[in-house]
Amino acid sequence: MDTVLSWIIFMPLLGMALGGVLRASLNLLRLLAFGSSLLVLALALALAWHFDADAGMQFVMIAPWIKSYGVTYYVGVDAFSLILVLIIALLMPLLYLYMYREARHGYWYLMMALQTGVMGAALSLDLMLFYLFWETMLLPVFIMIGRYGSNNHPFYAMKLLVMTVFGSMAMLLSILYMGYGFYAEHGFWSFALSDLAQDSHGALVAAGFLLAFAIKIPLPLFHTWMAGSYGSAPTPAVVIMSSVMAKLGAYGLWRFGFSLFEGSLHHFEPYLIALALFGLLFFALHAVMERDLRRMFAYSSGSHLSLIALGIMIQNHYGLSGALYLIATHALASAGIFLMIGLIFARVRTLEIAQLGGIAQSAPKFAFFFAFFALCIAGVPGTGGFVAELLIIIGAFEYGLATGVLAATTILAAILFIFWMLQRVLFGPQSRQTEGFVDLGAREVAMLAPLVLLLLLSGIAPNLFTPLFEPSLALMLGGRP
Amino acid sequence: MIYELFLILPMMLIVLGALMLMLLSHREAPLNRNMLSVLILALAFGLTLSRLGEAHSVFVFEAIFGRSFIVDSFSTLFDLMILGGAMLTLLINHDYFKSRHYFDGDFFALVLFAVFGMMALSHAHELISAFISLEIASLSIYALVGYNSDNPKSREAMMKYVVLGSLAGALFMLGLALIYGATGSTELGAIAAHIAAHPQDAHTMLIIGGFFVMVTLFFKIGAVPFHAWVVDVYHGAPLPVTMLMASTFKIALFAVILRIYLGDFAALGDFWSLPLQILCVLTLIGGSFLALSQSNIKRMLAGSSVVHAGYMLIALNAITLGNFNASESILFYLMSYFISSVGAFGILSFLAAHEHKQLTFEDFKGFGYSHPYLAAMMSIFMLSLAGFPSTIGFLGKFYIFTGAIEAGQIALAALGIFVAFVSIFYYFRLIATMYFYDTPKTEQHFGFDTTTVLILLMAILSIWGGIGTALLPYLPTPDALIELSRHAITSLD
Amino acid sequence: MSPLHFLLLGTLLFGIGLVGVIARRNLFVVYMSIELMLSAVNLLLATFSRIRGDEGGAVLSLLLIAVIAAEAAIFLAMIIALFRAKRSIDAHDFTQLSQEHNA
Amino acid sequence: MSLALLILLPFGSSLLLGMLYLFTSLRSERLYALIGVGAPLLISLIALWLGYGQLQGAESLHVSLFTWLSIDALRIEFALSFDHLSAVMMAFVSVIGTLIHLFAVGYMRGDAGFGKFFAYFNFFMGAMALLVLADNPIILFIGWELVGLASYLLIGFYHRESANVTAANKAFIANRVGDFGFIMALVLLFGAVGEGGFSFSAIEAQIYSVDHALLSLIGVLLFVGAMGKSAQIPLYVWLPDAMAGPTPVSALIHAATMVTAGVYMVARFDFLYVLIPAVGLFIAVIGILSALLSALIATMQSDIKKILAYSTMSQLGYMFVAVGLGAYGAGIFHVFTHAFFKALLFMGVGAVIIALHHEQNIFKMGGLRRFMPLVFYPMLIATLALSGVAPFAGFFSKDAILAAAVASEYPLFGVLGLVVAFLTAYYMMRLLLLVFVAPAKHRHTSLHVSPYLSLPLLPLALGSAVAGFWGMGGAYGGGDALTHFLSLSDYAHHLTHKSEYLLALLSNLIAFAGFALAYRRFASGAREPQPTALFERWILERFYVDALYHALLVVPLRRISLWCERIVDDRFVDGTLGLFSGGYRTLATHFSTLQNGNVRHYALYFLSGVSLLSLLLLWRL
Repeated sequence: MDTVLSWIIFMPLLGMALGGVLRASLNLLRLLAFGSSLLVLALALALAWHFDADAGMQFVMIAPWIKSYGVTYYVGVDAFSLILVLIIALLMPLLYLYMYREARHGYWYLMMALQTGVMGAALSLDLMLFYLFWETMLLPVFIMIGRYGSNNHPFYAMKLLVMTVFGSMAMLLSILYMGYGFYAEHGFWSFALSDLAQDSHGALVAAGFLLAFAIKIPLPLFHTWMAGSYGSAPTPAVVIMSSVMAKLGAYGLWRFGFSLFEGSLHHFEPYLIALALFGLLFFALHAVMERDLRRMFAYSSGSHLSLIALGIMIQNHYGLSGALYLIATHALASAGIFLMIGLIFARVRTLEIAQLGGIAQSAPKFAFFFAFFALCIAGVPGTGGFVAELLIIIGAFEYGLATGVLAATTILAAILFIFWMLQRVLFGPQSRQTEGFVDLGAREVAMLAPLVLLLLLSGIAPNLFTPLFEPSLALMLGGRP
Repeated sequence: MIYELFLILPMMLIVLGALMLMLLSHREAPLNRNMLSVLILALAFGLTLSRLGEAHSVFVFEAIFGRSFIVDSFSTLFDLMILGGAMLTLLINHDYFKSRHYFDGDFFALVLFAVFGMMALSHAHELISAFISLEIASLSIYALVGYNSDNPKSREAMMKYVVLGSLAGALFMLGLALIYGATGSTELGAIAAHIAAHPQDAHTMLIIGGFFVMVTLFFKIGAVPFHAWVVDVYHGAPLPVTMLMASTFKIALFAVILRIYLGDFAALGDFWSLPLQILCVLTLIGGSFLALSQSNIKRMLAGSSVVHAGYMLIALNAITLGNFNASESILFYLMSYFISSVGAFGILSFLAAHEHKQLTFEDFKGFGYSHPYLAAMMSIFMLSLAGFPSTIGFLGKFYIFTGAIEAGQIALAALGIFVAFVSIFYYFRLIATMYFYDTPKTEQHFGFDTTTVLILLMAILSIWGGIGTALLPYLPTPDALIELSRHAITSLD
Repeated sequence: MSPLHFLLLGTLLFGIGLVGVIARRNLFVVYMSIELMLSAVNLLLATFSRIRGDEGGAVLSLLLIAVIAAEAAIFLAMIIALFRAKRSIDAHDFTQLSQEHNA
Repeated sequence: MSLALLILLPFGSSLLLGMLYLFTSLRSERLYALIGVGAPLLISLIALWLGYGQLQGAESLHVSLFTWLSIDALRIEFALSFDHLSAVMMAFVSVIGTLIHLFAVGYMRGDAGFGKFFAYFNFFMGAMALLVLADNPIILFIGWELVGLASYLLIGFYHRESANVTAANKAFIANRVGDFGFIMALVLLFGAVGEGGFSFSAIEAQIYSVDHALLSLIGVLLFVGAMGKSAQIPLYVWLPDAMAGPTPVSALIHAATMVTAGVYMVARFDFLYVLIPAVGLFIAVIGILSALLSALIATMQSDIKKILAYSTMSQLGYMFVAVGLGAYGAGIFHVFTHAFFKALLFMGVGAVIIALHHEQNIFKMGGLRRFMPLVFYPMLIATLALSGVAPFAGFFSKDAILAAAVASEYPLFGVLGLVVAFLTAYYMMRLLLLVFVAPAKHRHTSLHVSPYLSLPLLPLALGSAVAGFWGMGGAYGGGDALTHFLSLSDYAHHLTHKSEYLLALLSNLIAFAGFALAYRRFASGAREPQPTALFERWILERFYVDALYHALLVVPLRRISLWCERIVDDRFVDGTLGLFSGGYRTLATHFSTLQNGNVRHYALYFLSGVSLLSLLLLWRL
């Protein structure tokens, strides 16, 4: 049982290696990809089933890796990482469904590698191991953008790489410094989170981590890689970036911010909250006049991620649970919307909003799903997005009146652009490009339906999901003054 | 007597082999001289390997040579690295040798002489013998650099190397003279004893002399501002020679640098650290400047080798500040750099052998599609050189930076990390070039031959060294390498 | 003539050699300057040997002369090779490997 | 369980219809109509049955379906309650809803989106039921937003026309702006009293512990939500545009039910507003201003539906005057009566529009009385009711409001209310005359009105005529039955019977004055008004409010958006980054030019390095 996490992490890599060794044909490769991702999904569901919400870290596995520096292979799952694991495990088969007809082998290999990377980052509890996954998950995305992207993609691939690596290099320095600090204090090396959390670390060390996460999330002013890379990346990469990798940034803020920097985080708290509040509106405003659909939703993601960051940084029960809930629901909703944007691109070969329009006329199913995801992002009640936003707003008001009022603008943020976008994409007269727009096929419906169902369920009966993390939140917050 | 003879047998084998190759050089014998030299190296390697792990420290033929040559576990490890490096260099260039007409017997004899010089360098326990070994290695390499005398670039590279090398050699001799003047001996142990005996002295002459000696060695490893030759010479030299210089020769140089620093000048660490820090900063930044602005892969790798020298200088600096653990990190770094750079150069040589390309970034457009396997391996080497996690290069940097932080050199570690960040630009530029552009060429068949198998081996080693964990029993982990290094270092005390 | 004078002379010679390496374009002169530096060092060694009353230094200088000879051989061979190819041994004529020609 | 059915039935049928429409090729209008009308019919039966129970004095019903959310102190039950207030609302919403559904069967006949329409329509019914039945403010808010969503979908139903979608967007955005206030109010309220439970009864029990200033803030913010939903100044601009939707939509959502949700919500929070009469006054001011403004605009409009839209807004203003002054019963009474005649008017207008092939300009109509008497007479009744002519339904409810206004400390409300009554009578009669009485502009040969379109008018006409008797005040022999039934925390003053008679007389006179003026000007037809006076032009251009909003909000928003991209991103962030990376590269290039290939230069670098470093060493010694 204690190896289950390792299976979850490395199953896709195994599939990838198998494919490489066998020089797999496209069909076999597809089989391997689906097989590995479905196995991971099954394992993840089993994990959730056996998960004990009242306990902390579970399914822990520790193995030595670099003994001389106390670096270990150390994985474990708690409520927060479980949510990410479930998201990743759920999204991957859907993404494979999306790229079912993809004939380029490299694509499949990269996706499998990517799954291992993000899964590892979500589960590792040793800082060096985390850093390893954190960096390696970037590579497949880098190559996917550069290779399979569009719109000046080599440039944006490089920009993404350079900016995010800059952040993670800062984090590396912090990790090394903490590791040495631990060694100096205790006389032996360790990079395990639980060990390092015993010591208190200074603000500068925290800054390294925060920089990495701020870039990955991204918070405003650290965001300029985002729109370009989203705009030029192929759809599965965009989905992973917005639904998983950006969330991993928020996850990092939580996982490391609260355990390692409990003492020094308050130095940054007002700035981070201000930045998040600024980002909330800034990104939404940004999206208003965006001409490219994918870039528009990149900014929309940015706005929501700022909200997530806000929920985390206000550090109260509502904020944190709202952030967690938003992580899950926004991951699903943005996955849905980006998949559908991918479908648009596949059909009409353009994402210029001005060239779209009238899709609803010939493709009602498409219009329904698209509008559903858009409304979910806008936080309409009945979808999970509303629950999350409500919780974060409550948390923000508990934190302070001004913060609350600004956080509540999230109600307004999305409507600034979403409805105008819907009008220009789905409604109105058909353009030359969208004439005879083909409606969703069965495979595409099968790919989107699980997302819709989950989002609806999470909006109608959120109490089905919250008990998963609620106890550990209470535990965590109960432990602090 | 016999035991001592046995100890120096590998070196003797190499010399004898070199002589034999020289004698055979003008025969029109249907002889694979490359394989012959590899065989000789392998023999020596095997002999040396048998001693690995046993702790020993013997001055060979003390009666004749004095204390000028030592055989200890430190030198054994370095011998192994040098021999292995040379062997791999020769093997991996198998195709290249076949594709060029000018590689005759003399070439391999010179290689063996160079190897002999390097081995002697790692055994040198005395500045004169170190100098002579250095010159043996250097002179052979001078000749090797200009070996293709029909190529104007090759000639020019040789000219630059010879002129600057001799200048550096003159400085070494000056330093040696000053040290002799100050202490009356050039034997490392005696110098150390002298320092220990006169703790109150300023040791001005000794320090200046030592500084000159070090300058020469830093010149050879290409530290800024003594780096100017590196890019040109690496570019002009035939590929196998570039590989030899970039990897094996550097290993030998660090052998003697470490021996001098750890044994001899340890007591004077205070004086070393400031100039060393300046060198470090200059080398890291200057190297990254050089590497950034190149459009030829060979020159880019040359520029980046300057940066890698800079990383090792960080560790060296940590040593002068008393963190002797950092020496292991230099050893590990040398191995990691060796593995990845030999792999990268190997791919270049493979291409040069088969396609006669210029080897600029332009030439690599679409390489990922014409040569998917080679491109994947090239990416691994680039990642490793850039210090991306999950490769051996990352662990190398990890040790270096941790060592620096341990020695209180956080600023240097930060600079190192920053330069590693800058290196993303030029290493990933190659990856991007390989994968982001289309090529009209169809996919080339990937066949297993000496060269490709070795490149593959290097690639696997890069990955294994980065992530090999104790999870896979029976396989040594990167820890094993570090243990080995630690063991070797202990023999210096 | 105290040993100190010899030390001064040696240093001076070394300095002249250094300047020669930088200032002269003719590779042959450069070579001679380097030889001058090496000889200066030998002089220094011999002097130090004398000062310390220890023959070791003199022996060292002998050893070094052998090294210098080997270096001379390769240097001269190189100059000949260069001259053969280009009919010139001016250092400025050999700048093909440079940033400008970087390709 | 029957309460749950009230919600589940319409949502379920909406889901079913939607699935059928999206995923099958089934396009039988009969099937869609059966399901689509069946669900509201069933819920109106249930609602009437339950409401009858309430009338008979049954305990109010509470049912908690499941725990919606439970985080820390936030425990939200998905709970429904059926008390007197929701009984009244639910009864007329479901009954009128059913009639309009029936009407829509005729109206939407032959439309390709027939199934979709009923899916949306049923969805709206479910959302409205949720709003009305919600037992706590959060669930109420969910219903509140979902009716907005339904409204958005239905306004933009003919989405081929971009203008319709723009109208839909406008509606949703204006509503969302209101909701911004609403949700802040809820969150503040939760912060104040949430620890002890968040159902309406729990809030009511704790409301006295809340600080007065905070309570006022909450009250204002809640009303901001109502402004959006019920189209009051300044968030009213969406309502006239919302007429872009199919006419049944305008009848159901934008006249009878959804727009009155704001009034309902204020009445629901009566226990809160009772404590803050100052905020009530603010509400009343907004209400009367909205009423006046929209009545003025309505007098100059030529689009038949827009006239009704402004009229709706005007009547909503009345209702807010009532609830603002503490006459909650009167407010809900007017909601109740207004639903009948306004729904009727819209449906009549819908029949006219269908008959005239989607002609909406009243100046191009005329003489329709002969062709469609079944439409004209019900509409006449509704007009009389709306104008407050005794003894039609509107008279009693409007009179109750006016009485409360006159009796209040600010009788000016009463005066302005009478002015609005005059304008109402004027523009309604103007509409009726121009459409039905004035000479026809074209020769109509056959104008067929489907029974689906005309028959539902009749019960509504009956309602418009008699619904007022339920709430008839004491002066007329009634017993304020409705107000007593609702038993809200009214605090409005009452007039003496004598003054009430006087007021009734006055208001009837004023209404007839309005009729007379309209008759003089329009009975024999008129051309479309060409505004001459400045004030007239202002009215015709709706006081330029839309243009103002565009210039003050939309344009700067787009500017800022572009500014974010060009200045913040490109210049500031990327510019700074570019400065560093570009600087590094420039340095690198300069450094590399040192690499000029000349060996003597190389030697120079070498030796200068050596000498500088040795000088450093010497200096350190």
